[in-house]
Amino acid sequence: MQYELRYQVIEAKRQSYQNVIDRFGDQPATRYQEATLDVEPRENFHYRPTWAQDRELYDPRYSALRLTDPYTYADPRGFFYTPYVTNRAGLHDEFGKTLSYLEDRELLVTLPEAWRSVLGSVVIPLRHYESGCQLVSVTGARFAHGTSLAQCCTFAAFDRIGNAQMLSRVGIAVAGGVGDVLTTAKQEWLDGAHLQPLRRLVEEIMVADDWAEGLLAIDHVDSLLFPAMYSGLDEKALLGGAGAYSLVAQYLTTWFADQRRWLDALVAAWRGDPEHGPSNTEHLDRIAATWRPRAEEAVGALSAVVADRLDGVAA
Amino acid sequence: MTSTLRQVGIDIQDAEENRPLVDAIRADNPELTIRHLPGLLKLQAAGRIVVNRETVEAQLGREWDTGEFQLAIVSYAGNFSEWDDDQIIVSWEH
Amino acid sequence: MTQAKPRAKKLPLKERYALLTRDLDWEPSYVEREKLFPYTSYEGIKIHDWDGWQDPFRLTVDAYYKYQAEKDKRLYAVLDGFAQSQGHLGLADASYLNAIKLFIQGVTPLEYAAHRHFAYLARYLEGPAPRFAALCQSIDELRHCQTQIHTISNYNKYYGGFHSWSKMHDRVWYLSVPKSLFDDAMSAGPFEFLISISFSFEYLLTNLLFVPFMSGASFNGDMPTMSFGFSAQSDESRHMTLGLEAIKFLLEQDEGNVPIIQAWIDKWFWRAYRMSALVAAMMDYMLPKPVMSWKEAFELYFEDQMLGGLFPDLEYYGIRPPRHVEDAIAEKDHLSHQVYKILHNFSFAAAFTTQTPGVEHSAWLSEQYPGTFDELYKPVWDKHARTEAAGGRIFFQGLPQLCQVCQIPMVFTEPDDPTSTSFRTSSFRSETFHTCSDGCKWIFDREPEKFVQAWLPVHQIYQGNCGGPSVPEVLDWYGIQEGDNGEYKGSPDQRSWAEWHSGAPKQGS
Amino acid sequence: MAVKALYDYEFPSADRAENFGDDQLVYVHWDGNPLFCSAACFRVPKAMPFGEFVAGVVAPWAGSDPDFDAAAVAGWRLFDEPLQPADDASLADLGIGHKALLHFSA
Repeated sequence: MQYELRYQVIEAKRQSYQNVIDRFGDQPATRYQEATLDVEPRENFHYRPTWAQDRELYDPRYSALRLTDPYTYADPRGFFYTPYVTNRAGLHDEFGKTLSYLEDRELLVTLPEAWRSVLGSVVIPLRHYESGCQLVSVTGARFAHGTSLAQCCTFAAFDRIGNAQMLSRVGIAVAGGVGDVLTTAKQEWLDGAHLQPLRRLVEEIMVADDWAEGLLAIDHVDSLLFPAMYSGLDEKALLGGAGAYSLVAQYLTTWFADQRRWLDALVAAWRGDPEHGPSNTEHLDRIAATWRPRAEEAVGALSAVVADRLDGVAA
Repeated sequence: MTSTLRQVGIDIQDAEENRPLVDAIRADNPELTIRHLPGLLKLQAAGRIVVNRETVEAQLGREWDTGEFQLAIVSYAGNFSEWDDDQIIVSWEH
Repeated sequence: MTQAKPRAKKLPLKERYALLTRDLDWEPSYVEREKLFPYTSYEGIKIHDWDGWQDPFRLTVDAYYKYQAEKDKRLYAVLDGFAQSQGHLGLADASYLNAIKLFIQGVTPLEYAAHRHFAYLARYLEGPAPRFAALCQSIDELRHCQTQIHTISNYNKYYGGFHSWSKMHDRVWYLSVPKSLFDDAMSAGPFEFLISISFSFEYLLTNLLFVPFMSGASFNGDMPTMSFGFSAQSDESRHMTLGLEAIKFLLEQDEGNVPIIQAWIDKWFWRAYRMSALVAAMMDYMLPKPVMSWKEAFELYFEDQMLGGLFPDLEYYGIRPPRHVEDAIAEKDHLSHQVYKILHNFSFAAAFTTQTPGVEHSAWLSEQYPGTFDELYKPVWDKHARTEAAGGRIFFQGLPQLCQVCQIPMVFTEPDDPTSTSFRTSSFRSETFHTCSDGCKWIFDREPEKFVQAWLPVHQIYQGNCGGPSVPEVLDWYGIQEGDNGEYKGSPDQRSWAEWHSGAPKQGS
Repeated sequence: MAVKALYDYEFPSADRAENFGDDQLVYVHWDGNPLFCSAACFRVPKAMPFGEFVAGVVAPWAGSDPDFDAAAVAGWRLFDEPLQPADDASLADLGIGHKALLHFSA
């Protein structure tokens, strides 16, 4: 039987698209590879952009950070569209269930006063920060050179609006189903002294000319902000009667761990590039020197407020 | 030509799971014409087509979110003049 | 699905949506607004209130993920099942795949271009609501590009012509038609891009281009293409809505926008219509089992729905139907025949094959085009058939003259005389530029500084930029492999198909 | 009207005459023959005599129509103007410049 079945299977003439075969030989390719490699146009652009002088429609010169071959970089998560939305559908579904649970039992409405205050004036306003991060990431979705990089930026941009919506939904839940907390949180974002270093910083990053510099500047903020505001408050929340906050904050922590995976790999690829590695390293160091102190200042201002409000609440 | 006479249309993928939806649209839009193309049902009516959540739920026998309409629709002609929790309306506006 | 237990307080969809999207925005005070949004003034469009933008779909991120994951689950189940059951053997005929070759070479890269440039809108439009709509479209377009790659991946394993679609889009002559259209749109400012792609392409023409084509896929046994097509179209409904909302919003914002928008509609209708000529050829000549003629699709999807439905609606804003639309209507009896003639003349230099329509196919074309086919086009096909019966095959032994704007070989005839080729010329900086029609000439004369840059494949070959002076060198540079090109009859695809369907005994042999 | 751009939007033509050196592009259209989808485009020396152009460039192309008869070629036009070419006159002498369009019938 088996022999006959094999006989009827038609032999493939090639296992994958030619560009994939050229790279890896004629063997079965992954869907990630076929969906990613060499998809971005490379040459023979017809007209010059009216909005950028001395640039082509796709051009490595939109950033100082370069890869000799952008397809030596691969998203370690293997995300193309389908696994990305499938993964995030799961994350947001879980978040939605958690939030419903907390809402049904009014566990966010009844948070201790100090925690309500932390959420209203520090955490919920970060939805605007996320929204700013979305603008920064989506710049990479347009201007990154190579599909392997650009699609990571696209997913990150969509993630940030997702984060902003998660925070907004927490804000609505804290207010018992209405928008009041979001209104006051926005006022804090605009006027609260503790949030101004962060807002100034994100506004300045939003106008960065180099998409990769913007992305990395945001990452300097993220890598301080996420530990400080989400995972870092976990123990205090659990001990301080704010388990509900811990339950929702875990989704942002999960997201941030995921974000690290592709971004750390990309930074490593930039540093290790055979041709551009040394110049990339120089730029990366300059970016860190420029933005890291600003990030520390901005996140420090928030941490100080959190510590102040929660002082004495948790052990 | 007056706005109420111009045809609007909704194209829906011809699949088993979309039948209750099509039945609901037919029930709420008596003037509806349906044309079969391979893989596709072309719904047309003069002026407007309305999709009511309650009618769809009655046909489906389960709760139905108007957002789920996006899983069925292939295309349309007209304007989504309403899309809320209870109703979707396709019409021309002027 | 809605909550089983209604809550005491639940924000209405509209309000909740506003809080979750446009309320995220804030007025910057540490940087200048012009620095944050540097591209929204140079086109002359005036926006007084970005909050005037309406969001009909009100799709939040969690709902987006949920629905899209569900759609893709269904789609990839079809793809996997089709591959496992060797479903390609159930196609109407292997020649059908020529349409799909043209699709992956010509259309899939456009999905990708749209993906990248909607990201530009998602960054640079000033209103948070249109930015979010553009972001959704950007990621949707990535989906379309990738689902097409995956759908067609299975065919690529068994048939020629699919293998180098990305490189070909950058290089091959007929693919400069779609590529130059998107390059034109992307190199314009954000508002022109919005009108060109979201309105003129997505709203005006996408139905005409895709819906009959997907029905054709269904009719010819190509379930995967039908599935990705219809699945993508469900996203397209959102994109059409973006296009329609964009145009209404821009028209409502300022009287001064109306003439600018009108000129863009005039330009982009013609530009997109010209590109759609490739689809016309596909529908009438490349489907072994045709489902609907170009003419019928044009009447149903364009004349009835757009000219009859949409444009009376836009008249309210002072918008009239696109300039040169009468020429498009006059061409509906000719377009597919003329364009397929190009493909048939030049398939020796293409990554697909062509064939002269057979008796049954000709009869169908006569029926669909009673006024024109027998008189004007059938005699030429008969001449090809006679040559082929004698063992020959007529190709065009040279390179064609191309239109400077649409880049299609200059095949089109005068709107009032289908026996006379339409030649238009313009002079700019003492150089002559040729266009195929009043529509393309009007577009050239409006922006000559742009169109003189066109990377015209024929001229590039003659400048020595395409691998070498001889046909084999150019084909090699294109990435065309032995047997991808030329005549279908006797091609590797046709021979494999015949062998696979020869009914050789399988058991006990 | 000019292209609207954020800077002075001026680029050289991709196919300007200087890119072709002593050669130029010439288009040839066989009037009333629907077998060929369009006019053909050739790169030829400006100094090429017209007779050589017809015999060595146009005829091999037109010959892919089995009914082509080189002796029957007539009715030359340069754009819309009638042209009476002498076989030994060069393309340049005849005023056939870069990207000129020639018609003939046969």
